[in-house]
Amino acid sequence: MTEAKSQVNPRMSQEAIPDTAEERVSYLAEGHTLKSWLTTTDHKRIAILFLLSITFFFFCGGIAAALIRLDLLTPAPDLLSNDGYNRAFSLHGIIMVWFFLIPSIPTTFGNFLIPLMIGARDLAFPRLNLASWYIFVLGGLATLATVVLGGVDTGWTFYTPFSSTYSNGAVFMALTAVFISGFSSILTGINFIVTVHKLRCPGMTWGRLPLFVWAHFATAIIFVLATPVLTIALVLVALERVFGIGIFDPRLGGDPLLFQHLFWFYSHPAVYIMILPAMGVVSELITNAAHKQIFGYWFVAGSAIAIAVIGFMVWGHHMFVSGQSAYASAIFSFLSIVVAVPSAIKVYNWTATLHKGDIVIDGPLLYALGFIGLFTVGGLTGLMLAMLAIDVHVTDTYFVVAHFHFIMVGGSVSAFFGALHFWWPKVTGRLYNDVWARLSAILIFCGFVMTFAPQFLLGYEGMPRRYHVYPAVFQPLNVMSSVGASILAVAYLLPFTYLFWSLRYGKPAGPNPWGATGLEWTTPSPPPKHNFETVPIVDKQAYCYPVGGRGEQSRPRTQKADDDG
Amino acid sequence: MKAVRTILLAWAALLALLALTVAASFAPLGRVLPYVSYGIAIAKTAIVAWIFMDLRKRDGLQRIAVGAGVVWLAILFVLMFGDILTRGWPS
Amino acid sequence: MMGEVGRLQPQFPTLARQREADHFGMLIFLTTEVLIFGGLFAALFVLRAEHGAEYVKSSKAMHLWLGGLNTAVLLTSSAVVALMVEAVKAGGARLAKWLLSGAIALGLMFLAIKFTEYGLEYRDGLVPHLSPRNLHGGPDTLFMDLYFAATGLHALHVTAGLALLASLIWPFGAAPRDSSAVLAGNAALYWHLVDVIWVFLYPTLYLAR
Amino acid sequence: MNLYFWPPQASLHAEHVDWLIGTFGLLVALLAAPVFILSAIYLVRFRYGRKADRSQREAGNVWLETSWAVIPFLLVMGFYVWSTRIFLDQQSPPDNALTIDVIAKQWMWKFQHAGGQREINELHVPVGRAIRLTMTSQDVIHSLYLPALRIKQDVLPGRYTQEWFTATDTGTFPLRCAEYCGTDHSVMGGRLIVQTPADFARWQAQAGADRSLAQRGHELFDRLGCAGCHGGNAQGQDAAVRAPPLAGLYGKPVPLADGSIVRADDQYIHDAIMLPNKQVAAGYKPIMPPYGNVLDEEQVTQLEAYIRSLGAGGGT
Repeated sequence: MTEAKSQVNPRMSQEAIPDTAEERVSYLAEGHTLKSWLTTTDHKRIAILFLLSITFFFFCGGIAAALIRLDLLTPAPDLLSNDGYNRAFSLHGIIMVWFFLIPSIPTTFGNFLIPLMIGARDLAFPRLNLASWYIFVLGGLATLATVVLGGVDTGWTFYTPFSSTYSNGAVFMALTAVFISGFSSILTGINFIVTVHKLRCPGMTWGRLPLFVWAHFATAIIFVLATPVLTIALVLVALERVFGIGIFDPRLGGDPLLFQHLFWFYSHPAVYIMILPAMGVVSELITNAAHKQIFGYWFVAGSAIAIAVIGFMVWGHHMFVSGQSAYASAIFSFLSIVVAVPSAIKVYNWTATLHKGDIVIDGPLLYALGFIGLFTVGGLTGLMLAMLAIDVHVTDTYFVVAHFHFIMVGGSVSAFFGALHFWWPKVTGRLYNDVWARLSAILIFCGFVMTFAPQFLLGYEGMPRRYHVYPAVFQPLNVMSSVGASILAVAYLLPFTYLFWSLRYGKPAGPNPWGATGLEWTTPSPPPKHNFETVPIVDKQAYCYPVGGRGEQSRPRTQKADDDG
Repeated sequence: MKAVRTILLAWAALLALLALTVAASFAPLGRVLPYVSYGIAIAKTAIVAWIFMDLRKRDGLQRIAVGAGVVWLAILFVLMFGDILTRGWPS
Repeated sequence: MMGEVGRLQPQFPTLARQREADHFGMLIFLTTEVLIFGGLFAALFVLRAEHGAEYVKSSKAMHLWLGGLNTAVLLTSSAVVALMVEAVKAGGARLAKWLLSGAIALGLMFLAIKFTEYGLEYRDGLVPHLSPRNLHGGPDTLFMDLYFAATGLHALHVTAGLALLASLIWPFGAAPRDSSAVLAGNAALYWHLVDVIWVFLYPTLYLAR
Repeated sequence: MNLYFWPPQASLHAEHVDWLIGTFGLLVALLAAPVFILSAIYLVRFRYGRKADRSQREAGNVWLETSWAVIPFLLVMGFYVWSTRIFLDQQSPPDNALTIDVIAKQWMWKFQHAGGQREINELHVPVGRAIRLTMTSQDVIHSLYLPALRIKQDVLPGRYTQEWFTATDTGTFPLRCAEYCGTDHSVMGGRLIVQTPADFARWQAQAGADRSLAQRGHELFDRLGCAGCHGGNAQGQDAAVRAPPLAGLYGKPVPLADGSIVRADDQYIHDAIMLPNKQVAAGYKPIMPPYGNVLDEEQVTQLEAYIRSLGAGGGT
């Protein structure tokens, strides 16, 4: 009886494992066959598989976005027909939400870094992690099947009774695709929660967890508690579409608002799934660039959990004009203001972190500052939308389109690129040219602002969303937005040039090119299969940078700096 | 063997509650009936969770994991019915 | 897959921690199941709130006694599974195997009763599309739609639970005395959840007066 | 305020909303300013390699952090109260409002005036008068959006939603559909034409309305044979089947079979026609056939106008 319980894993014991070559082989070099990649249970390899998949879907969604912006250059339906445009924006929505933004940071950097950051050898359920990738790819294939079958024209919101009775697109296939990708989220969520609870190394208390891990813990809570309600909502719409059951069909006595309640109960927490990991990344980037302890650790960590919990109580602000009762709208409006407070705390704390810092302005920091700037504008316009009287005028217009793109593209995608640049040396073992990184960050920022800032004005002037043919008075701002979109498209291609170049010609990065604190920087880059030779013991706070500012060792760090260093 | 006795006891209690809920549906309770039948259902669930699913021996973390589902459903129902039941009210 | 459960995985420091993780993971999965059915209950409660009279009229047309019998069958099966877990912990592999077969038999009985009930409803003309004789296209059709959606999804989960329980029979012969009964425990947890869902489905669908 | 890009304001409500977003925008700018300004200052002052006082670096200050959480919250709550009041006022039309029925159909708007005038994609209204739009949809969810009046309201199938405004400026303003409703969602718009009372009266005359809405409803009432059960006169006794009398029904409380009391408003009459078993009147058997797929929303509106006119006097 006792023998089974106290069996201790030899690998985890403190005495060093013989420093054999086999141990030091990097996870990348461990096996080159396709089979070794497709049947791996190593969290680092699965992160790479996810990175490749979501990049593919990022470009699919990007093509749809390019079609939309090109078509909107002119008020008349020149490039696409009405149906074509409806299919383009629906596809853009579905792919970008479920196949890029929701999995973006958690499944790539979350998978790669959480075990490394908490001193574990892998996630709690490696096989579930691989299953999550396969389910994600299956969902992706179903989405491509939707495109082949004629596309879907219900928008990513699938509002009934249009999606269930009146739409003639491949709605059932689209519902199946999103239904399948939901399970990929649930498995990732379960994996993260159990790993953070059960696999922290000795000394890694909750108070010493990196904020990246806190943010992903909060995201995992939303994954697990929100996705099932989306699953049942999609099943009910699919049943109504295939068998004509009338749950949302008013002719049978059903209530179309029931679908909106179930859908937004998932979809608002889903936007927090998209932003919380990005906040985790920014906390890491800001503290490293400032080389200083985060300002108010427990406030920032606590506000991540607060966003996750209160995020479930605000969905009604999507339904202020949808026929929801005035009193419920007033309650949801109040709760939407309460949920904005934790975000404000985070932004002010990041700014305070820069105070008395030792700041090196490099690629990742520019992305982080881009995040803070754009997320602040996005968040505050969100507060405006929470105001009932303003929302009645601007909901379902381009004001809302601008608001959520400021947060999702300006915020979450900038942080994704910031994470890509910050941990690139650790993931690939190569340094890249930082000048190019800064240039691409600035170009993305400018392209973004030029694309989406005009849309605030378009929205307030009264141009509704999803409008393919619009009055000529809106054309100038639409042209400006489309020009900005072309700059943004080019700017997004830029990082892939010098990052791929660095794979071949980049100087090998040492274990800690940025002089950062965090267990992932104590392993060689790229780290070996089992992450740590001996399980580390943590005895310091999360971001204990040397108080005397930046030591010589950690400056200069990047490729460019090395040439002239 | 104490565990077997508690399980059998719990089983008997569950069947008794089942009989009670069926009987309650025939009693002329009118508008109170839903609260009674769901109260009994919650009691049955408590027995199944506490004894069959062994929540009594599990630590706080696992109880939170089980309770979270119920709490989140409560959030959905309370706020959704906050809308549905107050739709007709004149503002 | 079965054999590996007892072995210590490389990423866990001790076997005890690995078992805690498995149990914790299973409980979180059960929470997602609760939320899936929660959406269905939301649809049922909205139907009752908006069409109370029709809802009660349709609920009265259900076969109350068959539903009650089914609830008793599932509660008993849940108790037997709980006994099986105790037997596994106490090491009585043979007793555990018998209890497990009993629980599976009860589960199959539940499905049998359920499908006879579907047959009766077909004969009564209460099935939308197939035999809507007694349904006149309003909220009562909606009630029957939700009835079939909810009990259908639940029957699916009963089948999955039975498969999980059946998968336990094979290793019982070989598995050493397993004090914490991880796999048996998880299968039992799933079965208890399926039972709890029916405990709520029964008054919602059958006893609305 | 007629800046180049600012939408025209055609009602008092529009000015309130503009003042609200203007002043709230100011507060938002004030809340965001410290983030941008301080970040810029710190980036310059504490740059690597610059001499600066980096001693006593604080890792947190509970009071400071609580303050910048609570103070913005309280400031925003002030605007919450103001905004909710404007919203609640915008949700409750005055009783003397001129009611116009709106039926939204896949990709057109139909307006039915009480006087019988019918318009498609165009709405003529008198200036300075409270107008109440009672709206329902024939198929999917649409949304009647009047940007110049800063109001929008989804139009749901099978349910009446309402929207009201008092236009203060005459002129022609855009009218658009704001809830995605299919292929021609972006083409489903029209014009709101606000006229002086004189022009509006002239338009009403020449709009060629031979029969008022209520009279059209009365013809439909007879053609469908409703009189068979509901009887021509007020008592409804001599009708072949016992059915609730309709005279004087509109607006009165109606006791239902399940014991609750409901006010006989548009929604009750609409459901009584389309889903008769939903709210059966007390003392009557649920034997009325559903007209769900017999009548379209326009005809239901006409029947309601007729029943409303019954309420005024005896049976006409």
